[in-house]
Amino acid sequence: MLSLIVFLPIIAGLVILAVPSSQKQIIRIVSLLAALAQGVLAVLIWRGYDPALPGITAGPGGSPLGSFQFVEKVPWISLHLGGFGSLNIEYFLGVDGISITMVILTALVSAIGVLSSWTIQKQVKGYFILYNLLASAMMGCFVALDFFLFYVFWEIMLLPMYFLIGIWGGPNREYAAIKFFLYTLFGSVFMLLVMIGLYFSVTDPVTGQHTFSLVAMATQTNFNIPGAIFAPENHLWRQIAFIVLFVGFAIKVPMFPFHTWLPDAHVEAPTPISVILAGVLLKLGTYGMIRINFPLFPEVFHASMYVIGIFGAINIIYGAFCALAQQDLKKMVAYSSISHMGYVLLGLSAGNSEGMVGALYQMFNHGTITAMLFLLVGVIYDRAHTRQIDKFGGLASYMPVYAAVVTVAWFASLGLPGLSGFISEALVFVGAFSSETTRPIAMVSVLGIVFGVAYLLWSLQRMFLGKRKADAAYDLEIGTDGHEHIHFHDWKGKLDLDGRELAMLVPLVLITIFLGIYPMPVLGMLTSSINKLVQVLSPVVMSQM
Amino acid sequence: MSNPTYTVIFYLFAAITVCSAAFVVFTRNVIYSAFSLLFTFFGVAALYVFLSADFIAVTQVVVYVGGILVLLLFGVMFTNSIMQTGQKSEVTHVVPGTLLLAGIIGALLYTFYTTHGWMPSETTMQGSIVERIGFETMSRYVLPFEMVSILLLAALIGAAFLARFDKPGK
Amino acid sequence: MHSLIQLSIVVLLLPLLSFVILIFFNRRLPRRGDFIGVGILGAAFGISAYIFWSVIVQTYDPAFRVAWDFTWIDLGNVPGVGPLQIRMGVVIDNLTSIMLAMVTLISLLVHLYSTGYMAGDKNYGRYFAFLGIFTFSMLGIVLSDNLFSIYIFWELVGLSSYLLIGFFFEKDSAADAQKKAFLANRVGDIGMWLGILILYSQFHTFSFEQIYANLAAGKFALSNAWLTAAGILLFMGCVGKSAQFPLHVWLPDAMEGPTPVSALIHAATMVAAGVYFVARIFVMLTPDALHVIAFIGACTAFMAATIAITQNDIKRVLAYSTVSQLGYMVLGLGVGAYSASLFHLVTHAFFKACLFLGSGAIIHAMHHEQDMRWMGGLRKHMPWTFATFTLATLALAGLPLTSGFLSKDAILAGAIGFAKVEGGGIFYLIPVLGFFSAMLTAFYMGRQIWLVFFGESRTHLKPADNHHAGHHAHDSHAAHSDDHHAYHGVHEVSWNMRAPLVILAALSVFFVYSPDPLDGAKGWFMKMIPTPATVVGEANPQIGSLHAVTAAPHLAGVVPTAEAVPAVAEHGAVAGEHGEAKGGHLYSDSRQAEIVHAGHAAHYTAIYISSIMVVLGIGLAFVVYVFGIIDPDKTAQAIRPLYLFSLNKWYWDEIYDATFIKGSMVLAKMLSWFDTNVVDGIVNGVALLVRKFAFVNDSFDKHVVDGMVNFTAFTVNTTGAVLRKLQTGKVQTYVAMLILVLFGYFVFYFTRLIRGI
Amino acid sequence: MEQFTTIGLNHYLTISAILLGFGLFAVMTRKNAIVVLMGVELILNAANINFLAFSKFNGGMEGVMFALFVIVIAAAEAAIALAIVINIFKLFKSVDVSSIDSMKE
Repeated sequence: MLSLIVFLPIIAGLVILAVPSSQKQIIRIVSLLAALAQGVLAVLIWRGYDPALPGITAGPGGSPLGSFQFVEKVPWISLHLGGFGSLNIEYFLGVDGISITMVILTALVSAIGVLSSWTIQKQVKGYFILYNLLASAMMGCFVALDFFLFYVFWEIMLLPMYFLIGIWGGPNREYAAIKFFLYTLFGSVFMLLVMIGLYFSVTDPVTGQHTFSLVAMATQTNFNIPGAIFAPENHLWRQIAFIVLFVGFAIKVPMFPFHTWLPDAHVEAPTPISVILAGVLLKLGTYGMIRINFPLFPEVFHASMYVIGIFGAINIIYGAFCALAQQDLKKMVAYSSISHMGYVLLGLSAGNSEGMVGALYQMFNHGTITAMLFLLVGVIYDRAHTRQIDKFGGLASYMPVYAAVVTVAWFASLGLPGLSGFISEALVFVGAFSSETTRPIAMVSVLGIVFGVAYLLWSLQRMFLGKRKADAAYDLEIGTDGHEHIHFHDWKGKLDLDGRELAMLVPLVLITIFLGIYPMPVLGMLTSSINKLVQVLSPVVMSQM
Repeated sequence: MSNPTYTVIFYLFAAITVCSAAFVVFTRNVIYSAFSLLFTFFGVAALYVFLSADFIAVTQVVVYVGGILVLLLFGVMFTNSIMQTGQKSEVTHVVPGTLLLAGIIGALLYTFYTTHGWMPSETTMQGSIVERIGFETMSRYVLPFEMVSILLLAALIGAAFLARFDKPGK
Repeated sequence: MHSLIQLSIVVLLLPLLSFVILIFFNRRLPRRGDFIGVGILGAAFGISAYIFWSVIVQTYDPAFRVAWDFTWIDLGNVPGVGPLQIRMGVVIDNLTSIMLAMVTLISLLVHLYSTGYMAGDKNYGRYFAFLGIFTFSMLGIVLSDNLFSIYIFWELVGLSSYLLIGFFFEKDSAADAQKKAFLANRVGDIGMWLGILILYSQFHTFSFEQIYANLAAGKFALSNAWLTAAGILLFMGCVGKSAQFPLHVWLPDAMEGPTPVSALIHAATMVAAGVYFVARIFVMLTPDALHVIAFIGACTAFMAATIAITQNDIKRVLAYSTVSQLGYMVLGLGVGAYSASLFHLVTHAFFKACLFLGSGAIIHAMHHEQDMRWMGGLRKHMPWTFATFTLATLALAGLPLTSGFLSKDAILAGAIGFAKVEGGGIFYLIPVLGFFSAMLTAFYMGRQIWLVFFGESRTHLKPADNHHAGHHAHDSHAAHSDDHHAYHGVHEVSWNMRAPLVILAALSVFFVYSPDPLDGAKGWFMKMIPTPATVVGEANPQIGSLHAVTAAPHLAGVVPTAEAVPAVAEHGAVAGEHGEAKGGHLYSDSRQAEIVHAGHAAHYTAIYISSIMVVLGIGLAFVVYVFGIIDPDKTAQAIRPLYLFSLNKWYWDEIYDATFIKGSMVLAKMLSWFDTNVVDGIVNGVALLVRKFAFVNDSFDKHVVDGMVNFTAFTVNTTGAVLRKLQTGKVQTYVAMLILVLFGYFVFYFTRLIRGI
Repeated sequence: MEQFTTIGLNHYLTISAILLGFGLFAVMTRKNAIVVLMGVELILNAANINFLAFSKFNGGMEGVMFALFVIVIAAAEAAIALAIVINIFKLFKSVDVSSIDSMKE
């Protein structure tokens, strides 16, 4: 099941390989069908998922069964390295509450990304092959439970992303692509070292051999090799490993001083890639922290909660301020992503159930909401060929449906109750405030809510309210019926949202509203896993609550 | 093999082979060379019979005399106007060639006759070997046989292609 | 589930239904679906009236309370806490049922009124949809039984306010105003949110009941300062929503919205939600927090009143008067006059809605002229409007026989009592400011009545250029042109706009609330809404009785008759005894008991002073505007700095613009610069360093490593030049060489053979 | 004397050596490409004699089979070589191998 959902896009990519590159429509439809099939599989997995099983660590007897679900575990690479012992890498997939939400999100955003890619005209074949490779790698990252396998997917993801930005991007695309690639690669190289160190420090309780299994690593008693580099008594090295891993994931989040690749990448990337980037890729950073960083080094996590929280707060407020200053709409949305991912960090740093549930829910919601934001930016960019906020004005009169969807998306982004973003932000704050460690940070971070309102409403006003500006990117015409219309240069399509754009946006809007009113479908899957995770981190958390 | 008749016939054919080969090499006339090569091939075929390889001898006659020699003659005719009397072919490096010829032959003969390691097997081959050739061809040497046949086919096609007069596109 | 709960849920969801129908289908419905909005609100009001009747009139139980909740978010078995759920629910008690009736009634009247006022607008259907979602959110606040859902509806009210203020979004001023309103509300909301978080972090619940029970049981683990902070922070939500100083700046600008919206949202309901919320959390406010609240209320009341006297826009005057009256309510809560404050909330809602709707009628009739300087003489042309407007004005000014007199007087009495009990000089500032504001209120309302309804029409005096340049922003309808200089168009408005005025004016008369025109405490309202006992009394927080509700059963045993139950209301020995008997059943907290008692004692003092003040104010208005003894323009010149100070609203907008807004923008620009140049600069710098190193490496490569390679190539080349001579291209030469080598091998072989190796 | 009357291995080898020598001489000294080819055929025949001789006196079949293959390959070689020669003639109007040195440098 999981293998199918992971490799389905790659199969679609192979099919596309066989289609002649002139058959653009067939290529698109094959991709769409694969994405829809992936969605159906995600729904099946969701229906078959038992929210009572916690995941995170191994079930009874050290086996992943009974804790993880849809487990697939077969030996993959087995090398005998003489004096170094043997290298056992497993093909090990499985989901728990943390990953299942991300699996659903990935399937959803991938499908919407395919729809959004319909407007790509340049080298369609190559584009969709890379796109499908990317979709597979992302899905693989979320379901891999073997560290090595995770790392493989993690690295595979970089390559198509590099080309998708570097070939189909905007004017400054090479710079952005290189920056993205080097930055992320920098993070992952150190991850590789830590990964190998972990391998030699951990044994699988079932086989007694060294293992890359994240499930085995999540239980501290499995660190039972005396004198190993990450053995429990080796505090210094464990701290270094934590920091290195954290930085690797923080680059992906992106966390404050490592965030500068994001605005560049977003501004240059084509719309569907921005959607994927913001909707799924950023989540991998925080997912990695939850899945790998924290449970593997709980005592270091405890010691650094305060620092993580501070970085989260910096992200929230700094991102909001930077967004306030932007003239480019897409850049503003990119910085708002930074700000919103700060909430995730803040929630994680709280270390209690409310905060962590909020953080994970925020990951899901940020995926849907930001996807919506970038799609909306793409809609106006397609028409006007500019994203300068000042080049618009009064659009609400001329494009009412677009304006309505934008309003929903913008308000969802600023955390209006009744829309999903609110619940996650609220839970994050509830958690962060309930933990004494992060309470002062939470009090400061609340300011982010105000500045979030400021930049979003200001941009909404400048683009949609008032009247057309003199130097706007469109012309005003008086129609035969006496009403005013606007006209974009060389835009032949429908002025307001067309059917394809609605097909992308309406599901997201509905999800945002539904999960804002009744969040339990997602939260219900999370809670038992998060409570288990908090328990895993608990010797420390309990003492301070 | 001390049968005198046998010995005499052997020497006869050996002489024919060697002499005609010498004539091939030393005559200046290409046509003469070609015709004396005919005798060389026959002589060699006769020697094959002495070596109990009657099938090979027949093949030698059929392929060399019937095929290769005819080809060579065609070559001569294509490249020289046959009516010209002075179909002399020039020579070069005669002195070093002669020296080397003498050296090589001398050296080989010296080797043959000073080597004491030639230990003829107890069971020399007797009688006809056609049946055995057939057996070996279809069993142990079936792969080389097939490959050689493919090679031959390819070579013939290639040769026909190369030697074509009016190449398309030229 | 109690049947009233079911009904209240129906009431809550009906306006939402109206919103959903109208937002999607308004263009397909006849009349853009306005009848759906009005009809649904009518139904909602009908049910609310039934609830009101059965709770207030029929049973008459001060301790009435039914609640129902459900699990909204289930966080499972949380380590360290145990099973944790976030529950949502509704509660109905006396206050709720009164508020329900009030909100739905005013909303219904505004819906009805809007069918006339907004007729012909191009987004007519959307307007009713927005009214629907506003009503839904407001009812949500009223019915909530926990802080979290109040916060949710609080924000939704902010949203609907945002949508309605910016209804004419094509005007930049409207777009600015809506943003400002939402932002100011959000600032208040984050305070409220922090307050909620403080409480949640201690008790892991949002429910009022459980929080108060825990507080009363002394389970609050943090210091008392935290509790005070929680109270003040929660109050910040009220500061934002009820436009209290220093976040009042958004409310006058919110008058950019359609006038019925101003009546509904920015006078009667939404702004009152802040006061309602403070009333809900009243029992957990510490004395320190209450002091802060009282002072902020007094400041707001005074400041807004001083601004109102110089404003020329008819709606702005009313807006500042709203701010001022909200200040009264907050002041009332701060001083502990809980019942009076809520009483004022209800009376104010009716008469202020009446005033706004009246001004809407005037604006409608005057073809969207809002500047009072160019009105005048409307009395003859609009008699119904004149009558109702005047009645509501009298109520606002607080003249006897009106509802406003009853409630305002009760607040001021409480303020005097509070000052006495606290005993400090500074605390007398609160009643003083209150009385002074009362006088100012009477003055500016007198001025407004005179300018609008009396005298001769001044329409023709309006300077044309000034009109276009300066007052364009005040026109509600951009579509309407501004050149209605002629007087002839003014006429009385149609029935659907007149009926609400009459109903609201009728609700501004004293006998609706109290049989005694001088004492509201004798009326049903203040009896039904007694001041609840605090749960955080400083004397003995551990034994404080929980709540008015829990206290009520004790009372029922003590005092058998229903009329006597709200003993507080009896300004006499009974209340005094209860108050002085510390640790008694009703107010275990001595301070609270004393204040209630002193407030009753000060009742007549308050009546005298406030009556004098009102008469003074109206007299002054007469002196200035009717008799012309003092020329307002000359006076304004004489005290020009003060006049400008008032006219420019104490320069709050300018101050905020210069500090917070500019500051934020500058900070944003700085951080953005920092981001692109410093943070990204470091990244690019690292990349540059790596490249520089690569260049150094490259030159090493070029000269040393590559040099060796080139040397090799040179050698090979030279050798090759020599050896090339051997390449003749002649096949036979090669064969000769080949054979030579072969021969050489033989020679070598033979040598070895000969030497016997 | 017995050396001459009893035909042994060395007799065949001697003939083979002489043929090889003549073949090499022809390849080396003659300018006509056809004669060069004839020399090559002589060399191949010399090799074949060797194969068969050793096969005869060793009793195995390997030499016989190899001789057979050599003949086949010689046929192929002759065909190709003649085709090349004819092409050369068409190109240079000559079959003089010493004058065809355009591959020099």
